[in-house]
Amino acid sequence: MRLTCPLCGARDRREFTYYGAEDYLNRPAPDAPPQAWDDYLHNRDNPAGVTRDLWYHDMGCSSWLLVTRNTVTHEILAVEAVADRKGGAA
Amino acid sequence: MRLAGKGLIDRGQPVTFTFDGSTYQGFRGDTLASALLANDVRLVGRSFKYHRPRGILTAGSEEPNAMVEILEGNQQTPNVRATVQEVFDGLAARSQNRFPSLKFDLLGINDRLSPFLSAGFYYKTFMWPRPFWEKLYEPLIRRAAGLGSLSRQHDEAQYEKAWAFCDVLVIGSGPAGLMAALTAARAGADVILAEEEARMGGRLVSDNLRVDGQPGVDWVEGTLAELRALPNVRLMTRTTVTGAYDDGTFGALERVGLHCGPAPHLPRECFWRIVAGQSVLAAGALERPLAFPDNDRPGIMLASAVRSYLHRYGVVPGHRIALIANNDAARATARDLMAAGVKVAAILDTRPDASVVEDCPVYVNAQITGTAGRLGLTSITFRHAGGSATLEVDTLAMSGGWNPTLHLTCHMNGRPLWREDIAAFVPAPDAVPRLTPAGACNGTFSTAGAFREGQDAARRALAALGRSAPDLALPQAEDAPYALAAYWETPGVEGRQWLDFANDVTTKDVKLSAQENFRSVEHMKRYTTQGMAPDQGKNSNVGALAVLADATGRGIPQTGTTTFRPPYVPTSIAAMGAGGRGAGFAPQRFLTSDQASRDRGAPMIEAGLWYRPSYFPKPGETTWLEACNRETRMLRDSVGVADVSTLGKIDIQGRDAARFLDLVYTNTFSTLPVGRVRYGLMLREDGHVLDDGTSARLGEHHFLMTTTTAAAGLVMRHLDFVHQAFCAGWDVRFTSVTESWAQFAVAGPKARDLLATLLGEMPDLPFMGVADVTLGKVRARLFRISFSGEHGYEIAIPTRFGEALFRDLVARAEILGGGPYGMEALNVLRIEKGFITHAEIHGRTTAFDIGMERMVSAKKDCIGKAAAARPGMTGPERDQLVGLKATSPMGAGAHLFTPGDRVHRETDQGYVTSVCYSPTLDAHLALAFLRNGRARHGETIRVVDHLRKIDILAEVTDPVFHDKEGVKLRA
Amino acid sequence: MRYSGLRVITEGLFGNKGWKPAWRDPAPKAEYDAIIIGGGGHGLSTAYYLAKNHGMTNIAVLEKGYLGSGNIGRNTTIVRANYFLPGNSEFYSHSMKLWEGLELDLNYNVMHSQRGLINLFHSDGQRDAFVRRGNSMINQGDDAILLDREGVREMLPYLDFEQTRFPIYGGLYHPRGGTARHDAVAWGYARGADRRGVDLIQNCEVTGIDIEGGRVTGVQTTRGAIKAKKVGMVVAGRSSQVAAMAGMRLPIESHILQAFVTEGLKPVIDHVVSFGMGHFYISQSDKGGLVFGGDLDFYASYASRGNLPMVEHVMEAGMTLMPMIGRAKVLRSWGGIMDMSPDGSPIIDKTHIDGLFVDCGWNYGGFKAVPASGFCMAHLMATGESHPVAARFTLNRFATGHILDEEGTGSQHNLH
Amino acid sequence: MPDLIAKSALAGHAPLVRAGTRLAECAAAPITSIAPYPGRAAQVDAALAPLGLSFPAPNGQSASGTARLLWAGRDMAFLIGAETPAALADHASLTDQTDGWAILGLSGPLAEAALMRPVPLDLRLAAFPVGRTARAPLNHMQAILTRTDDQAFEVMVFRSMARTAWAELTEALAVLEARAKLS
Repeated sequence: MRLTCPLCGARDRREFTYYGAEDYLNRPAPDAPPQAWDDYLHNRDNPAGVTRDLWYHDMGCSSWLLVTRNTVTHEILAVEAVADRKGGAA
Repeated sequence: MRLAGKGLIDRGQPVTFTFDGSTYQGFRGDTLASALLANDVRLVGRSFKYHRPRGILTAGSEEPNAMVEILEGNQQTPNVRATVQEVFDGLAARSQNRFPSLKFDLLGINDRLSPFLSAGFYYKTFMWPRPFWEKLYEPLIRRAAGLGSLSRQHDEAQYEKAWAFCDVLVIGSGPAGLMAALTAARAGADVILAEEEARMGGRLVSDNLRVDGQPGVDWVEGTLAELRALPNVRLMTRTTVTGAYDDGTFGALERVGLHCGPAPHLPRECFWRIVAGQSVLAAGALERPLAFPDNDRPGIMLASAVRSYLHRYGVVPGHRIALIANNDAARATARDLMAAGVKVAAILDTRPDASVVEDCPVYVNAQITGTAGRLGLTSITFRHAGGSATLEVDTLAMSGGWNPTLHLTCHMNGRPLWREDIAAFVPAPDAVPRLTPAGACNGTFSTAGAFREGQDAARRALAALGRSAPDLALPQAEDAPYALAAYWETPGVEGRQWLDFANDVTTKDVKLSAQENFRSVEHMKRYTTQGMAPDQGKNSNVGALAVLADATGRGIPQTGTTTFRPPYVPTSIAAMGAGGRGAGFAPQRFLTSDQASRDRGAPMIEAGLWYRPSYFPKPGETTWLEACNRETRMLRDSVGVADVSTLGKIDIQGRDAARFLDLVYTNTFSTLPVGRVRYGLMLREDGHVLDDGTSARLGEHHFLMTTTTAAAGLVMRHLDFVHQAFCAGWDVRFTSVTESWAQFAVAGPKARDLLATLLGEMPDLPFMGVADVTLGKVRARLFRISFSGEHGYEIAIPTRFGEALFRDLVARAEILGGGPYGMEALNVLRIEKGFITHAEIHGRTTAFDIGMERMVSAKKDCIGKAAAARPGMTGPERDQLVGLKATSPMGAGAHLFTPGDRVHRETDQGYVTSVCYSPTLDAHLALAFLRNGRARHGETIRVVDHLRKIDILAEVTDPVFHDKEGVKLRA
Repeated sequence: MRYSGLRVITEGLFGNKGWKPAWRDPAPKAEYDAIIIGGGGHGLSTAYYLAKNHGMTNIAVLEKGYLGSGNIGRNTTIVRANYFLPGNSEFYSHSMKLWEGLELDLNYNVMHSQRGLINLFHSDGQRDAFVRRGNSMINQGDDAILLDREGVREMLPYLDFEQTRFPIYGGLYHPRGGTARHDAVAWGYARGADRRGVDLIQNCEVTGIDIEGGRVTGVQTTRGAIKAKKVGMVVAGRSSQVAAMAGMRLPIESHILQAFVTEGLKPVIDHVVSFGMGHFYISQSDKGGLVFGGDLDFYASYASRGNLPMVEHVMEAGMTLMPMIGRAKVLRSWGGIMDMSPDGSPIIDKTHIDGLFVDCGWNYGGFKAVPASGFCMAHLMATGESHPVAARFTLNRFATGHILDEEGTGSQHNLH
Repeated sequence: MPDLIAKSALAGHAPLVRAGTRLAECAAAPITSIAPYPGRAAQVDAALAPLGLSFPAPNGQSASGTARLLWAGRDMAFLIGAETPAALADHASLTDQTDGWAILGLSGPLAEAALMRPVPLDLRLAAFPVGRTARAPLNHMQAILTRTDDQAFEVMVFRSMARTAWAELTEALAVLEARAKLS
């Protein structure tokens, strides 16, 4: 599998560390109800198909990446840097 | 038998080799199989289950029978295909899976017992009495099974792995592959042409084919000459593409040094990772055997293999040969043999309407009903349109048609499609993205068709790459239609008809599996083991499927097919694991003090990837404990020096740096004054402790964070995530400076004296203070922090001066009665002081467990705060950090019980994490997690370590044993 | 028909013509007392124990492919009871006891081989963690022995004790650990369930779960609607999709675990060996193939196939630990789809829908759990109460923080 | 006050030559990491202008005289061979990395092939031309690779792992030399 890092270019999967689903980006407010934190930390759509998940280019530029890809075919549909993502960070 | 003047071997280079102790001669270019056949050796192995005599079936890597063991000692290599292994001077090959000899194998008895050893018999017996399985049945089965043997010695040979990138990867160098490569190469694309065999050309060099009116071999040589001259082409022979992986990545195995004897640094094999923009699969096709009674005798071979041996090696495998086939194409075998002057006894054609016009007898509607010859074929018996007959032959060439070599197209879950006209599976379109099959592997069997498809595939690849294809005329070659009538087994006869030669699976086994309702093709495969042998069903899958389809009354497409998985050919662990041997498995990280520690005889132990000194032995000390006790006392009494450079160091700068630390630490850093250091606790978002360490404020907007050695990388990744995901717009940047600074702990009552002599002027540094200092012209940093509980410092210096400073510090310490100390003493010192490490922060620990819940600031949010508030994360039912004190040793990993309770999981009260003998307190100490432990200080607890046979009582205490008030620390 | 050595001989004498189908191929009925979705190891054992322990025989197992087509058919066949956290400890201990009587119980030789399992450790810290584990095992009533370096050398002389990157300090030896023939376990339970009247329905994919007023009423399938008041979802590898049919979102992420088998070799590895530093484990099958594996591929996937980085990592680990296997040739690699839970421990629980039960989250430890998982799931489905040895495998433990995290890696699904 | 002697990461490793390709440790030069704060690109470039440098694009570098500014990852570049302009401090975090890295030079006809053993990058000249730089693994180590000439590369690895990097490149060269003798 190869991911195209927006900074480094196309790289082998071994350069990246996977974290998990995009859910981890949507951190609830500190006082959000327990259900929100349970969903944030644990519960997942886990689709057989297109998903968005988080990868870290730790053997490269240290970017966290938001990857859109298909879990059945392994096709990579899009890669963007988490820090530069649409909607932006806090 | 070798024919004069035939073949592509180098007759100028004779080669001497042995098989089962007998010496033979071959020529450079021979495979072991061709050389053995040239020497009239037919019996080469025994089958897996019934130990039946077996010969050479094929001329390629799909060989199921002719597997031998070569070389000796730590070079011993089992299961080598005689059809792939090239001969070289001194090659010693042995047959395997036989005892005492190949000709007389005691386990040949299994063949007689075969009625009782049918498919799946072992699931139905050997159940009683229960202990007999491990003691009797299983050892017997294990000894009988298996093929070759590993030497049990370390494989010390050289292997390598490498990367290659190209625009177009062409897999296979027959007519389709060569045409594809030539087309792509002329268009200027970077081309890799990978060929499994030592010689390029595929069937063009194995058959008597003509291209543009010339011998096929000549066209191959001409094309290769052009390709070799092009700078954008890389020709890789002896290279099997083993797997198709995502995004144009392929695995490939190159047999680098296997065709010659071992040489220094010469790899046996290289495992390639090839990344291709586009690829063309031109892997050809594999001829199918036919099933008929006793179709597995030495001397019964694939028709195409007979032609390969004839044309490539100038070898004919026998003196009187017959051919059985269900197609026209195989007849070339008989014609080529006759042209070479070899006697062809007959052609048996299974088709009723086949032509009878040949220069030898032809029998149509022929079906073989039996064969004879214990160790090699002597005759065949068959029925045909006009009756039945027996023929004395020593060789039978057979052809059941061809299966496209589509394996790679299944590696990404592609499901092949059945084509009734050729009675074979072909690749599904686009089964592997950006890969185009061409030629025989695509079900197109004529040479002209292969040229055409090869060129088309290259054009398709070039178009996808945005390149225009060259105008290249197709060579002229035979374009005969592939006339075949499916034929799978001889109907209505007794006797066993082999499908899977390597695993001894017969048509009866397949029918039995259907009878027992193992009707799914996967059930049949698993129940009979058909297709699970070293050839992975390359020779038998389609035949078995046809028999199963027949037995279940379904068609072949409805019956389905099993999945081909990588690797295409069995691939050595050593090749794919090249570089992993010994220290190569992971990088080694060395401290600047490494040599200085070794000079003092310190044993170096692994700490993650680092090597750290365990202790520094003195003359007269015989155990590590003596040294450790001395070093501990030394530090408590005078001064010790330790290299602590392995701790992670992260430089954090920016106007939002303090704010950022407040987010990642449970406690507050924005209030920390410049020039001061604070202990910080970091949680994972799930509320458990991630790491701890100190952070120093070097300036208003400048911090230096310290992590544990174990979590340095983890913390950096965590900080990067928190920053990029939640606050990318903040003015904060962090950079690892772990490697930039060597850092040494100097601790003990005389630490200040030592540093005063070093620095000249000792800065007035409060406990948890930091200051810049200079050593001559070298800038350094001095921290007043302590992991030992003593008055202590850590001094950091640019790494290039690390070794010099360490040696200097140690020399100064020794003048003061101190010296260096290692990991063992460091561990004792921190346990005495109740400091935790990753023995305690093991990933299941909460701030509450270690008594630090008050360090989770109520005034601010931090990572992990919300999850740490879950009900299960705090409370008296949790195990809490305590100290244990005893008069005899305790073991880390021991469990705790209330005295009087029975020892059982249900009464378990906790466990010990760290232990030491404390020379300071002359007691055995431990840190432990105890159920509701903070409320139990002063209690007596039972410490049970079954494994180390320790069962003692200990006193539960506060985890800080030494200088609880911190008087020494602050002195 | 009963299997025995005598039967094998008599059938052999008469051309093996008398062997009966191992199970029937019934058409689905309109209604059952209970339906189990998933004809893998866990689903089949659930059906078996529902019939055997609870007398529920009017039940069906619905399998979208062929019986045993999930992870029971593609794993490294290891059976062990070496967990240390309460919750896991008693469950796997129970499973081990069931394994030890399985052949006679099922009248099917699943080739359960208690050849012993050795977990190697490579530092003092790892030793201490394994001692804690070993003591837990013994406290639970199972077996564990601490081996020092020489003890390991005696049992596994072929390891590299000199040059390997992470020296071998010793090992935790679990004598009752071992292997079993994976397909046979599926077939044995299938045959056992069928003999007790359970309908095993293959090629029957569940496409919907019918729920009325908070109660389950049946399922929709590719072979029609089937009614049932009790439905168990036992579909590791597809848990999220099936649960989604009931409107549930599970704490599961699906990951690939690759495994490898070599060509047949004469006996050379007599135990199950696991390499603590390299995430590598190996045993040798009765047929002679070395069966081994390592870590997950680490990214969510349903592709049933892996990628090269993990292949190479596993091979490199093998080469540093036991370089004698260098010349063994890998015959086949495959990938199974693992239900990864956030703490690495499974779920056997009721759901918020009456009559709907879930058995999932086996991570990559599902094979050895097959007997106890079915046993406890059957108990739950039959009685409505959790079996005591599976009482901590609840769905809500993540929300409450009662985590069963043996690895200590936290709420990151792929790290367990 | 001690007179501390500096020691390079690969002190004691003499340059070696295999089949015409040379591996050697490069002389150390000051290295400063520059990590601009968000939105400060213009100010950073202005501060770099006196050196004749500008902040490099990913995988690139900016060079002037003996000074180089090498892209080194997300929001970071390494200034090599020059003092850091004081004006940068307001706009970027600056850390001294001089001691953190070992620099190996690999030059000669086998250089590219040797690197394409441990490095999973397309290093063909067309894909990785002279002046190109990349953060990429060297087997299991983080590294920064720069092509300095058609047949020459500079390889930076963390100082503590320099000996491992040396050993792996040495082995790659030895294997290539043995292969060259084969045919």
